[in-house]
Amino acid sequence: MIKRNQLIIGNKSFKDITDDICAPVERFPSKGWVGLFLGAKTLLIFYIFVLGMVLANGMGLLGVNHPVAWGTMIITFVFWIGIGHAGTLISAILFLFRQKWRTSVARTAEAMTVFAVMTAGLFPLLHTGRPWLDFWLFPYPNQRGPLWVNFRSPLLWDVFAVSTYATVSMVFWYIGLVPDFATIKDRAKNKVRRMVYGALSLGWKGTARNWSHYEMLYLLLAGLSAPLVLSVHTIVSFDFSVAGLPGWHTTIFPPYFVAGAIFSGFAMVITLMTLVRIGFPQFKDYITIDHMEVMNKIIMTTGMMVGYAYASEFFVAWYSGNPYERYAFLNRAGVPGTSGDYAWSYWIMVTCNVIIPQLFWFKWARRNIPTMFIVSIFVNIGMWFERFVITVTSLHNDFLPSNWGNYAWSFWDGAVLFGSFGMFLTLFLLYLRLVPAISIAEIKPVLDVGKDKKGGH
Amino acid sequence: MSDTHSHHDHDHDEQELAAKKAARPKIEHDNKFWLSLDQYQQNPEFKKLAETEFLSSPLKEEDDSANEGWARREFLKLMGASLAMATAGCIRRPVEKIIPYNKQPEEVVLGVPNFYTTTYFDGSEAIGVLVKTREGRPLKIEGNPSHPISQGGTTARAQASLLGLYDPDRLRAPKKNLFNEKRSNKDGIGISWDDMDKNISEQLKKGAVVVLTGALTSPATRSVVSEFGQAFGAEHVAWEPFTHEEIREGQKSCYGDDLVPGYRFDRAQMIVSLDADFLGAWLTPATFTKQFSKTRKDLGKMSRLVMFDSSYSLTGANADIRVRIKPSQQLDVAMGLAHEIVVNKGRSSYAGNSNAKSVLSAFAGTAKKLGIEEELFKRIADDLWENKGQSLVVAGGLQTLTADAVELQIAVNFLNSILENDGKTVEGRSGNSSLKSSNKELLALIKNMEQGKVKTLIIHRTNPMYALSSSAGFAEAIKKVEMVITTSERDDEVAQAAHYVAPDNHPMETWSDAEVTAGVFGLQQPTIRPMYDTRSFQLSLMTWAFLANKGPKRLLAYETFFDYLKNYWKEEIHPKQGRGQSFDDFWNQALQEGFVGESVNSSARSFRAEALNQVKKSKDKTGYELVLYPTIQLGDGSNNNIAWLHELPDPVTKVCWDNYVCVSLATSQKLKIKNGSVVQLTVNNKKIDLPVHIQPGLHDEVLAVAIGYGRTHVGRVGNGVGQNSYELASVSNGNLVYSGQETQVTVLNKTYKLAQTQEHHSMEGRQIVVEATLKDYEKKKEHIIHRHPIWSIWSGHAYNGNKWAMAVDLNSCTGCSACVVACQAENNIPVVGKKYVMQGREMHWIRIDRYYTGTPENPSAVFQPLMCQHCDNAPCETVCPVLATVHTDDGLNAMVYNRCVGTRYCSNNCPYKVRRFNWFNYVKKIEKPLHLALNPEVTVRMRGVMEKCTFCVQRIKEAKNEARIDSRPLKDGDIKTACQTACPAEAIVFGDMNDSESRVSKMFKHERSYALLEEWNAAPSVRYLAKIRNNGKESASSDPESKGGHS
Amino acid sequence: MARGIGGIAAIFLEEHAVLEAARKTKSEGFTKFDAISPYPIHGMEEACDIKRSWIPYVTFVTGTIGLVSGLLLTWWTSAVSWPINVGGKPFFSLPAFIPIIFELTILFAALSSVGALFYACGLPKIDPPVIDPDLTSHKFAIFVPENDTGYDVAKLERMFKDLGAVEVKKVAEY
Amino acid sequence: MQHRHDVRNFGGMVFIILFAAFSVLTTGCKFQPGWGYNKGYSPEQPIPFDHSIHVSKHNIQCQYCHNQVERSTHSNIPALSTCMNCHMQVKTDSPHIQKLRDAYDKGASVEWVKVHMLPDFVRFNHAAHLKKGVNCQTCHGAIETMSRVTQNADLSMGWCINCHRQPENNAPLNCTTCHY
Repeated sequence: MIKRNQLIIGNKSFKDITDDICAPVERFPSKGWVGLFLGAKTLLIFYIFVLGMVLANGMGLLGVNHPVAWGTMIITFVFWIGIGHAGTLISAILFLFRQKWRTSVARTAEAMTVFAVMTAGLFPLLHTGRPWLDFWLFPYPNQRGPLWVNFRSPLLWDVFAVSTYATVSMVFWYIGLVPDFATIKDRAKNKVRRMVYGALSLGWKGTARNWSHYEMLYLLLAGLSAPLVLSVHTIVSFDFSVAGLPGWHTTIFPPYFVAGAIFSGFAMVITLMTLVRIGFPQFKDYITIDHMEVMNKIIMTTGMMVGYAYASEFFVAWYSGNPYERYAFLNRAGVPGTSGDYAWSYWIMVTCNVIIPQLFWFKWARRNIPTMFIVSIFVNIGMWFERFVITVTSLHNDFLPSNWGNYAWSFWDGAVLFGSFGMFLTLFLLYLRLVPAISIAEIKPVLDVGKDKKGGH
Repeated sequence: MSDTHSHHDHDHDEQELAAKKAARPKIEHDNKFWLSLDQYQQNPEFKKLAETEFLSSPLKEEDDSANEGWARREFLKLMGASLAMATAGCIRRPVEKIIPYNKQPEEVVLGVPNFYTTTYFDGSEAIGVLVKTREGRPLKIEGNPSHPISQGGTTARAQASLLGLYDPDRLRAPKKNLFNEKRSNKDGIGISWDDMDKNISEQLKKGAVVVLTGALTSPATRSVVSEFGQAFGAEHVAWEPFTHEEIREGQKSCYGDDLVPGYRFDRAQMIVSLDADFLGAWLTPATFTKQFSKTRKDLGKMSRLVMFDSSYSLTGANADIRVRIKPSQQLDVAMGLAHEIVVNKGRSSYAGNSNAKSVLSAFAGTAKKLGIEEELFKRIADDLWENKGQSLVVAGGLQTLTADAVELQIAVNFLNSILENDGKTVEGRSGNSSLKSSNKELLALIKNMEQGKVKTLIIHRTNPMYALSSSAGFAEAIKKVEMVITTSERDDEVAQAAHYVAPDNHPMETWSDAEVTAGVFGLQQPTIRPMYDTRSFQLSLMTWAFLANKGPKRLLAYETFFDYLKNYWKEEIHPKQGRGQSFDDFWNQALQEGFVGESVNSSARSFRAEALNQVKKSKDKTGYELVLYPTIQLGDGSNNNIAWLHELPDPVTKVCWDNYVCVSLATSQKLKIKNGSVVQLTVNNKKIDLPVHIQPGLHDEVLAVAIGYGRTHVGRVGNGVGQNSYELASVSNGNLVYSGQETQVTVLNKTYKLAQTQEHHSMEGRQIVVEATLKDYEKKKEHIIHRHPIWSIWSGHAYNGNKWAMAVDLNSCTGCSACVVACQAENNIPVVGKKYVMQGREMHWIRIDRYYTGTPENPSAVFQPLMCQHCDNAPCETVCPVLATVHTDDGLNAMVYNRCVGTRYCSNNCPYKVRRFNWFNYVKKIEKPLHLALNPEVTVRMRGVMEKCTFCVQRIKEAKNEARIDSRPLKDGDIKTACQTACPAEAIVFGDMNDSESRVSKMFKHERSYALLEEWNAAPSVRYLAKIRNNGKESASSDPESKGGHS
Repeated sequence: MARGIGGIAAIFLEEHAVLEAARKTKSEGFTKFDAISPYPIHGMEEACDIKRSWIPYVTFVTGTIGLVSGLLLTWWTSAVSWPINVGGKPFFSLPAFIPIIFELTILFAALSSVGALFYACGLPKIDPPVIDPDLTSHKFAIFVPENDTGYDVAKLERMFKDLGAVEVKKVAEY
Repeated sequence: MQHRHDVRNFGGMVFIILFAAFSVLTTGCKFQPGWGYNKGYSPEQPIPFDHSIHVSKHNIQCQYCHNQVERSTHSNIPALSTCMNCHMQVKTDSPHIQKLRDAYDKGASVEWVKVHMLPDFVRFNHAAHLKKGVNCQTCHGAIETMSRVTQNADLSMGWCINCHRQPENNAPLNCTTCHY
C-alpha cells in the first residue's frame, strides 16, 4: 500500500492533543477573535433590523415582483442549505468510507452545517407574505374541519426535509461532542465551567460498555444521515424541478443540486479552515495541508460535475425541441435574439464554478493556502449566482412574452443577503470559543496513521 | 364589514320630495351627510377624524422604510400583532355593534343590491347604464342592455366614473375666493349658500351675464339655461375640448344641417376611417364598438375596416388594413379616394361633373405621393364602391383638427354621398343635435371678456383654464370679468379664478336627463343622497333667478330641479313620445327602462356640390407634425383624479401614469433616442418637455402626444401626472388647431422612466394569439390552429353539476379595456401607483396583452384579454403547501385569501402569470370616502396574500341563490361576470360547460377555439377564438403551421 | 442522587497495556468490571466480553414505524379525512407523498436511536463520580466493582501492578 | 445494574415533560372543543330584549321581525319601526320601551351588541340555509327560550364543516362556499 503522510504532525502525545484542542476553549479570547466577533455581531444586529423591516412592511421591500415572485430570500436559502451539506457529508459519508482524514475537519464542518442550516431555515419562513401564519405548514389537528396541508407541494416536502435535516445533523453533531465535553469538564479549573460542561457532557464516563453503544449509534447516525443529506438537496431542487417553468422543469436537478451543494459546502469549509488555521496556529498540526489538498481535489471534481450539469442542461433543452425550454437557456447565456438581461450573472456563475476551480489541477495551487482561500471565495460567489440564475432567469422570461419582466433588486435584497453572513459568522465564532473545534476523542485513534513505526490500526 | 352597519336614509323619490318640501327654501343641499352615524350626529370626535382623514395616498407613497421612527413603531406593532395572532385562537373577538334602521325603507333588503337606470354622459357620448347600489351605496356601473343606442356597452371611463363620486377631493361646501385687484392671489374661504346666493343674484341683476357650459345633452338643463338667459339676458356659450364642431360645419356646408350625424357602423361592410378613433375615444365609442362588433361575428359577411392612422389608435390596432399617414395627408387621402372613384374609374353620378373633376384633379396620384402602396389604395377605393350603400367613410377627432379640418369633413361627406351611404350608414336626422359646443364661440367670448363686455361669467362642466391653450388668452380675459362663478365639483383650475364656487352634485347624486340621439331621451336619476353640502347646477340657476325674482314662471315655480324636470318631461317630452300613455306610466316606464323613444330614420340628403369648391389642395408639408389625441383612459382629462384610469395601461402603448411623445422607430434612430429619453417639442414658440415612447407603426414625421394629462388642480391623484399638451394647440384665424402643426424636436440630455405594464411585444413565434386572414381561414378552417396531441396518465376528476367556463372571441375584442376597470371596480382591486407599476406590481386581475405582428415599421396589433384560466390541472394548486388554492366541484380554481400564507409559489408555477400578490397592505391606504366604493360581496385582501380572477364567484353565488330562492333552475346567462357585462363587443362569454346548450359550450366547440398553451395540458376553462383579419391577403403574419408553438 | 457502588480501579498510560489488563481481568473470571478510556479502543469489546450493541434493532423498528406513520398520515389526511381536488391530481397521490414518508422514517429512526443510547448508557447523569480526571484525556483505567465474583483487593492490586498500572486506587463509589 | 434506576427515571421525566409541552403546543386548543371561540357569548344588550317572551309566550314568528332573512344572506335586525308596530300600544310604560320610543322619535337607532360574529372573510347565507330547510335553532340554539341571546355553537369552521360533511345534507364542501 502506498505510504501516506501523517494525519497529525509534530509527534503529539494524547495529552498534547487534549491540551492543544482544549486551549481555545480554556484560554482568554485573542484580540483577533474579539475583533471578528464584534464585526459579525454588528452585522447580525443589522440583519435583525432588516428582517424586522421586511416583516413590518411586507415582502414588497425586496425586489420580488410579478413575474419574479421568488428572489433573494429563496436564492440565499438554497445557498446556505447547499453549504450546510459538506458537514454531514464529511462526517457521515466519509465516515462510512472509513476516511480517517475526516476526523480533524469533521467537527468544524458539522458545526458549519448546523449554523448554515439555521441561517437557511429562516428564509423560507420569513419570505412568506404572512410569516406569522407559517405554522399552517405543519399538519396539526385543528378546528377548521380539520383542514390539513397539501402534501403534494414541494414546499411541504421542504418543511419536512429541512427540519428533519436540521434536527438530525444537530443531534449527530452533539453526540459527537459528548465525550469531548466530558474531557473539558474534567479539565475544568473553575466551578461554573465544570457545571456547564458537566451538564453538556450528560455525565459521560467513557466506559467500554458506553463506548460500544456509542460507536454503534455513531455508525447508525452516519448511515441515516448519508441518504438524508442527499435527500435534502434533492428535495430543495424539487422546489424548482417539480414546477413547470422552462429552466426549472428538468430531471437533472437533484444530482446537479447535490453536486453543487457538496461543491459549495467544501468551498466554505476551505474558507473557514484557512481562517481557523490563522486564528489558532496550533491547529495547523491537525488540519494539515494534506487535509486541505484532499478537499481541494473534491472541490475541483464536484466543480466539474456542476459544469457538466450546466452543459447537459443546454443539450437537453436543445434536444427536447421545446421552444420555451430552448429560449430559457439561450436567454440565460444571452444569445442574441433573446432578452439576455441576466447573461452577466450566468457568466459570473460559469467563471466562478467551472473555470476558476480548474486551478486545482496544479499541486501548488491545491497546497497554497492563499490560492485556495481565494478560489473558495470565488466558488462561494459563483454558487450564490447559480441559484440566482436558476431562480430569476427562469421566472423573468417564461411562457407568455406579455408578462416578461425583470427582478427589481432593492437595497433590502443586499441587506438580507449580507446580513445572513452576520448570523452565520456570529454563531461560528462562538462555536470556536465554546466547543473543541476538533474531535478530541476521534482524533486520538488516528494519531499513529502514517507514522513510520506502525501503519496505524 | 357587516352590512347591518349602514343606516343612512335611502334616497327615494317620495321621501326625497317630502324632505325637500319640508326643507325649503334650503332645498337639495341639506346637511345630512350620511357617511357614518357619528358624522350624521355631527359628533365632534368625527370632525377631528375627518380632518386627519386624508393624509397618505398610495400613489404618492415613498419607500416606507425611509422613515425609521415610523418603522420602529410599525415593527413593535407587528411584534404585538404576531403575538396576538399566535394566541388568536384563545381570545374573544372585539365587540361589534348592530345599528338597525329607524324606519325600514321598503326597497332596501340588506345584502341584496338594487339597480337603478340612469345615463352617463362624458361630453360626447350618453351611455345608458344601470347603477348597482346596496343599502343606498352605489357600488358598480353596468351597461343597460335594453338601451337602444349603447345596448349595454360601456367604456372604461364610464365604469370608472363611480370612483368620481367617492373622490376625496370633491368640494364639500360652497367656497368664496378673496382676490386682490390683480387677482394674483387666491384666498378661499367657506361661505353659506344663502349668502352666496344673495350676492350672486344681486350681481346678476347688472346683466351682461354669460353662461359657459360644456355640451349640454340634457334638454331640461338646456331649457333651464335658456330660461335663465331670458331672465338676465344671459348668453349661453358651450365649449369643451371635443367640440365636434368640424363635423357640424362640414355637415352644414354639405347638407345644411348643423349637427353631428348618426353613424351606423353596424350597417357598414366597408369602413374607411381617417383618424377617427371610433373604437377608442372618438364621439361615442361604446355605441360604435357595439355596432362594429356586430359586423365581425359572422365571418360569412365580415366587414372590412381600413384605417388611415396618424397616431397608433385603438381603431388602427383593430383595422384589417392600417395605413400610417401624417395629419397633413388626411385631406389628400380622402380626396385621393374620391379621385380614384370619380375620375380614374369614372364612377358615381359625379363622373360627369366637370367642376367636381377639376377640384379632384388636384389630388391625382395621391397614393404615389404619400408613399402608399398604389395597388392597395386602388383596392380600397374599389371596395368602397363595390360596397356602396353599405360602406362608410369617417373622419374626426383632435387628430383631424388641422387647419383644413372642415375641408376634410366636406371631402368625407362627398365620399359618403357619392357612395350613396348617406341615409344608410350616415343618418343625418338621427344625429345628436345636442353636441353644440364650439371653439369659435368661445374665442369670440374671450374677446368680449377682454373688452370687459362680460360682467358675470357662470362656468359649468367645462374647464378652459386647463383644456384651452393659453394662447387663446382665457386666463387673462377672465380677470376682466367682474364676477366669475363656477359650479366645479372640485377646487380645479377654473375654481382658482372664480369668485364663487357653487359645487355641483355628482351626476349620481342628482336628477337630469339626456338626449342620446334625436328622438331618444334618457333619464339620469340619483342613486344616492348628496354626500356633501352641494347643489345641482340647474338648481343654482333656478335659485338665483328665484331670489332675483326674474325670468319665466316655469323657472321660478319649482323648488327642486326634479320638479322642473318632471314637469318639463310632462310638457315637452310626453306629448311627442307618450304614445297615449298616461304621463305617470310614461314617467315610470322611463325610470324603469332608463330611456324613451327610438331614433328617427333618415333618408339620403342631397349633397351641395358647391361645398366641394371649398376644398383646396394645400401644399405638401415636410418635417415633423404634431398629433394630439385623446386616450381611452383619460379622454379630455376631466376625470383625471380617478386612480383606476391612471393605472389602466393604454391598450396600445401599455404605458400608464403618464403621457409621452410617440415617435416611429426610424425617427428614434434618426434622433438617437431611446424609450424614456426626454425631448423638447416646440410648436410655434410653445415648448413642452416629454419622455419618448417608441411606437412602431407611426409615420416617420409624426410626433403623437396624448391630451388629458398635466392637470394642476384636479386632486391628489391627477395633479402633476404627465404634461398638459393642450398647450400645444394654437389659435389660427378664429379657430383652434391641434394636429398637423409643424414641430421642432430637441433631444434633452435627460431620461424619465415610463411605467409600462408590458415590455415585450413579440409572440416569439409561440402560439399565443392565433391570427389568420379571412382568406386563409376560409381555406384552412380549423387548421389555422396548431393542435398538439395531449394525453394524461389518469382520467382526472369528474365534474357533475356545473362546470364554469369562459370563452373569449379575439375577433371581437377591440382591447378597449372596459373589462379591466369593471373588474377592478367589482373585485376591490387596489391601485398601486406608478412607482410600483414600474416594479411590476400592478394588481389587475384581467389584463389585455397586446402583441405586434408583421414588420416593425408598420406592425398590426392583436389583443388578448388574459384572466385566470381556471385550469382543471391547475399548476398553482399542486404547489400551494397550505391548500389555499384548490379546485371546487364546479370547476373553479378557488383562491382562499384567509388561508394563504403567501409563499407565491403558485404565481411562479402559473404559466399565464395571472396571479397578483399584495406586496404591501394596500387596503390600509384606501382613503375615505373611497372605501365606500368597496364591494361588500368581495373580501378585501390584506398584505401578504395572493389574489386573482375568481370568475366573479360572488356573482355565481348571487345568481345561484336567486334561483334557489325562486326555486327555479339556473339558466344560461343568469351569471354574467363583471368583464362580460362591461364588454361593448360581447367578446367575453361565461357559462356552464356541462350544459351543452349554453353559449359558452357552443363557442368551445367552435373550430376557431383553442386553449392558451394547450400543449402544457393545464386544461384551462378559458378558451379563445382565433382572430381573423379581413385584409384580403393570404397567409398573414402569424401562420401557426409555420410558427405557432414551434421554432 | 443515590450512591453508586465502590470498587478498585487501576490507571494505565498505554492503550495496549489497558487492553492487556482487560483481557487478564476477564480471564481471572471477573464479569462486572469495566474499562474506561478517553476514546473507543478497538478490541476492547472482546477484551471485556461486551455483547454487540442492540441499538440497531431499535433503529429498524422505529424506522419502520416512521415509514408507516408517514404513509398513514399522508393517505388519511389527503384521501380520507378531507379529500380535496388539488390540481386535478388523485386524492391519494403516492409518488408525491414519498418524500414525506422518507423524511419521517429517518427522523423517527435517528431520534429513537439516540434515545436508545441514552437508555443504554443511563444518560443523562448528573455529576457522576470521577476516578481520575485524565481518563477523558490521556489515561486509561480498569474498574472492578466490589460486588464482582471473587473480588479481592490485594489480589487485584498485585495483578494490575504486574500489568504495569501506574496507579491502583480504591474507589468509594463509581 | 439497578443502581442506575434513579438516573433513568430522571431522563424519563425530562422526556415526558418535553412530550407534554410539545403536544400542547402543536394541538393547542384542540382538547377543549370551542375554546377560543365565542361559544356561550351573551353580552348585555342596551335594551334587554327577551326572545322567550316574544316567541314562546306571544308566538311571534321569527320572520315577523327578521323579515328579510328568507331573501337575503343577512338576517336583518328589525328596524325600530317594526318594534313600534306593537309597542305603540303594548307595554308603553316600561322604561325600556320608552328608551326605544325616544330613539324612534329622535330618528335615532339602538346600538345592539352583535352576538354571532363571523370573520369578514366568511360568508354565511341565511336565505340559502332556510331554503334548504335548516331551521334557526340548528345554529342559534333554542333561541326562542333565551331571555338574553347567547351564542350556542362555537361557529368554528370545523363546526360548519361537520354539518356540511353529512351525506344526507349534500351540502357543498368547496372553499368558495364560504370564502370569496
